[in-house]
Amino acid sequence: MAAAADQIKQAMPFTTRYPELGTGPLDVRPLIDPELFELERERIFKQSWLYVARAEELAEPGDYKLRRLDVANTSVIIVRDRNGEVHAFHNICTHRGNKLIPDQEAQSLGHTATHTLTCRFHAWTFNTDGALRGIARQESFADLDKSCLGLKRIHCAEWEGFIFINLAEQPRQSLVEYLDGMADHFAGYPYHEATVRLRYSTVLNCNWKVALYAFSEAYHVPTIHKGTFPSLARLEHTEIKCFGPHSTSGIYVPPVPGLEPTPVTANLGGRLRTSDRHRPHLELLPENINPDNRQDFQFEFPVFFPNFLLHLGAGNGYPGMAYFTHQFWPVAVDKTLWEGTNHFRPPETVSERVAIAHTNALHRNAWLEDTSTMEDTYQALASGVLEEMVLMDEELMIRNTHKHWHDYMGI
Amino acid sequence: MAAAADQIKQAMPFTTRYPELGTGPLDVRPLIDPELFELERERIFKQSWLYVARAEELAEPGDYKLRRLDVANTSVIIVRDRNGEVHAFHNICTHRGNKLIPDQEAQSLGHTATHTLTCRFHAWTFNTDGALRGIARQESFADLDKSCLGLKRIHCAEWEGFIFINLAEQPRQSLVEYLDGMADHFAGYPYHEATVRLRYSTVLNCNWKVALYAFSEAYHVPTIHKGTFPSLARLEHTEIKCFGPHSTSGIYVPPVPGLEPTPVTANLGGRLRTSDRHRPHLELLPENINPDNRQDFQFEFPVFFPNFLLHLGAGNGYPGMAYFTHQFWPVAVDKTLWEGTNHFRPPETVSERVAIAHTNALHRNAWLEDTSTMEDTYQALASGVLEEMVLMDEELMIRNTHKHWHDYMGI
Amino acid sequence: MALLPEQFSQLESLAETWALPTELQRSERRWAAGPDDFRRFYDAMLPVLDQVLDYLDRYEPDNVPEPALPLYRLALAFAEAAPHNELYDCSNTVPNSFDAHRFVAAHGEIRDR
Amino acid sequence: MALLPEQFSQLESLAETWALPTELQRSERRWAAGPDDFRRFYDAMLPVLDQVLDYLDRYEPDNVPEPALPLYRLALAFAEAAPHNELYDCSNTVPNSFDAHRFVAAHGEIRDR
Repeated sequence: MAAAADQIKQAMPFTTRYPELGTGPLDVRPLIDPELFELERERIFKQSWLYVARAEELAEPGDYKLRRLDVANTSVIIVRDRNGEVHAFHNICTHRGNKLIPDQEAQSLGHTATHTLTCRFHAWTFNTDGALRGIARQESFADLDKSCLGLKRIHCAEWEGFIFINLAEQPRQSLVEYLDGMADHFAGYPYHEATVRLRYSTVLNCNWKVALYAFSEAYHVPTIHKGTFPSLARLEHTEIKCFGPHSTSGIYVPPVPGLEPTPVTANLGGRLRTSDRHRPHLELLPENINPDNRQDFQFEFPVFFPNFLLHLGAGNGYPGMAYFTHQFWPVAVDKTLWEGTNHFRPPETVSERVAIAHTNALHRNAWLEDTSTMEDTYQALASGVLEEMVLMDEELMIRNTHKHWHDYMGI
Repeated sequence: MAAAADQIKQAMPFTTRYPELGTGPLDVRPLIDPELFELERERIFKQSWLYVARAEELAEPGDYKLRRLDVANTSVIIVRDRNGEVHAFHNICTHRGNKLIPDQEAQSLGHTATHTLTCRFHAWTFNTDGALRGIARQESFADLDKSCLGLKRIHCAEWEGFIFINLAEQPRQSLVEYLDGMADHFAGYPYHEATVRLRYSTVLNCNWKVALYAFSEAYHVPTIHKGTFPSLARLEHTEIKCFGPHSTSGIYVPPVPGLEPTPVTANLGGRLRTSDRHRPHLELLPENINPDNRQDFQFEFPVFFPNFLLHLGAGNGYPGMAYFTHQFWPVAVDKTLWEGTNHFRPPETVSERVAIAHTNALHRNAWLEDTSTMEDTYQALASGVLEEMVLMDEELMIRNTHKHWHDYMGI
Repeated sequence: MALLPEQFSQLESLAETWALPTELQRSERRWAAGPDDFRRFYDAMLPVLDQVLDYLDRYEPDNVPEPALPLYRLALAFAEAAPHNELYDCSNTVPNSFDAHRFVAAHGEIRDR
Repeated sequence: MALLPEQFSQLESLAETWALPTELQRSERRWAAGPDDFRRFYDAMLPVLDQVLDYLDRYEPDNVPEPALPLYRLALAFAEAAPHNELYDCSNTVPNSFDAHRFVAAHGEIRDR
């Protein structure tokens, strides 16, 4: 027995550090069961803190963001009021329930110069702090307590410029409590300087956790990305840590002797690597990220439960890229809106702009490689043939998410 | 307390006239609950009188109309037999249950010169009075009592040329009893002369009551219709009365000084307003409609429970239009077939025909404005965020429908 | 060959694209129109609208003869297009409206003749 | 009339088909390209890439003047096209990948100027 335990410890050094997560296979049912999907709406997405906006997207008073949340059958307005405070409200007029702002796009930005939001149906008007301001023909309503008819507020909090909401009546934890050790681990990087956001999205015909799990390990990288990033044939996925339902890790890529960058990437990537603004800024990384200050650091690679990934490279991984994010928004048991965003500091020259387009295109292409497996995986799992899936040591973040998924679900 | 009551009375003169309807907010659940939707099939749509055809659509013996009724999982044949009597039958062959007539369209007209209807499956033939007339290879059936195998009859009655059906085994009331005060209120107008029907329909992704309620008040008009009818910025919605589950009201539009009709509308609308056939015929209105004979009368604006609106303008509202109707046919809790029809007297000249096309187009465009909120409203309500909705005085017809909906549902 | 009677020859190029036989086809033309299309149509038709209708009024509405059909259809198209000039700022949609393509006209594919 | 500054006249025919104003349009051009398209583009651009970028660097990225826009857009198109030469064997798709048409770029229809 002791010998077997030793063998597991040797094979799974990260996994054995978290004995509560076990070493066995994971059950597949949570990825395919429609009834569990209905429960997830209530028990996960209406209970967790969800990232919905960057503070710079709402830079000025009157700026707002509309975020559709199909998983909660609602859409949310995140708005900066005239005093600079950020609020979140259900996008629903308290008169007869029309959407205050039409939300054809999954997310969109807007601005109200008057600091009011007016319903298209009967012209009820609300202040950006949610108060009901004006009712057309108010005299024809009886007994109307305007103070009870403000927009329906949603809990909202900001951490490092990342704005999160929580749909619970009363969240069990504050945002910082919820973020656990992640709050410190990722704190202090100047995220707000990376204001150029290049976002791609698609609706994947798969469960949201199939997509999340595919983006939660680097085991696939040498196989899947040999087209776009042949340099990643050997990488190191290490420093894996769990903080409650969240987890994080580091990706390093030791240089491959003799493998030179291709000419255009050498030229354009080189321009970013030598610009003071876009060059690697390892010195800006929070202290527990790349703790040994390795030059071959690629990016920090976390999972924020339930559906947010924040990859921090500080310009050292993909040329010029400060960080990139993923989100996985459930639409149905077999439908997921994926959104991937590359965040750059703004270019100061045209050539930097062109170089950013190049890094962005390479990374977008890598995402086309990542997403190529997900619908296949889902279809195969949905067959029910496989009841369990086995994980290797570096797939630990999946193990952690899966465990806490069960805790949230109470099953 | 007395002061509060006085205040409500002043704010809500119509609402306080019907104290049994209350003045409080309405519960939202009936508009979004799938289980209640299943009950509605039985308790509302299989118990109420439903408008299905105009008598002129079945002008001649042998004329029939097919009306799909998804809410009752059936379709109905309304047919005029060789003696001129109108019958309604389930569109189902009594042999093996095939649809007697295919019903791809939600409604369609047909004619049988032989006064028989023959099933496409095995050629069983029925008379237009429902009797089973002929069975192919009858000798191969044993023990067949043809008199028991007539078409399955549905109760059917006519009022002012409007043909209604009732799916109940035994309707609780005759059609005229059911129509209550509406039967008199709308009686006597020559509806049968308006034989040009221009009908639009669409399937709205919303509950049928969301659509019905949006068309049951004029509070939205200044906001929603400012594009197509800027003249409606100020209108009077008055004379609101309830007759059992039904209700009615009048719409008046005092002229706005200085606001002239646009050139083409002045030209084409003017042609209808000065033609003897199409001009305003206020003198033809039933006596309790536009009782003060006001020249700024627009149209009478009723709700016939559960799903029929009959707007009577007599050529005085929209140029040349005798009346227009709406129906809201439930398909699923979140799907509704809406049908809007403009009814004109036939043009005698080409220019009248062109002018009718113009009035019709403007009104169709206004419907595009009306329907723009409904899917948004449904999505927002379906979130469950809003449990109640508040109503102003002139939204009283919604209040009345909602109250009687509860009575029919027994909840 | 000219589509329209000689006295309306200035409308000939409009008739080529707008004088369509069904409401659905005319609507599709309208949904595809740009601001200049609407302006050109309106500016050409409005001054002669009375003459066009007077000309057509020599026929019964259910019995317009073949040679007069393009003019008749042009007038019907104009009856629907004019609100885009007079109310919608020459946009091809009604502002803040439902998707017009989703409205089905029961009579939409019946030929006007 | 020439699209590009005179010293880049050898790129003129490339500019005619690649110098498109939005990422989406440039992507559609890329998805429609054949191996020879990629080769011709790459072989012509690579030797002058530094000159092109030096030329463009006299302007601010948000303020490239009208006459320099085709060259700017050509450079942006090249930034996205080059990986097809350097990594994908001049195929117009990424090997073993998801359908690129299904990825929606939030900025895809914004004009680069």
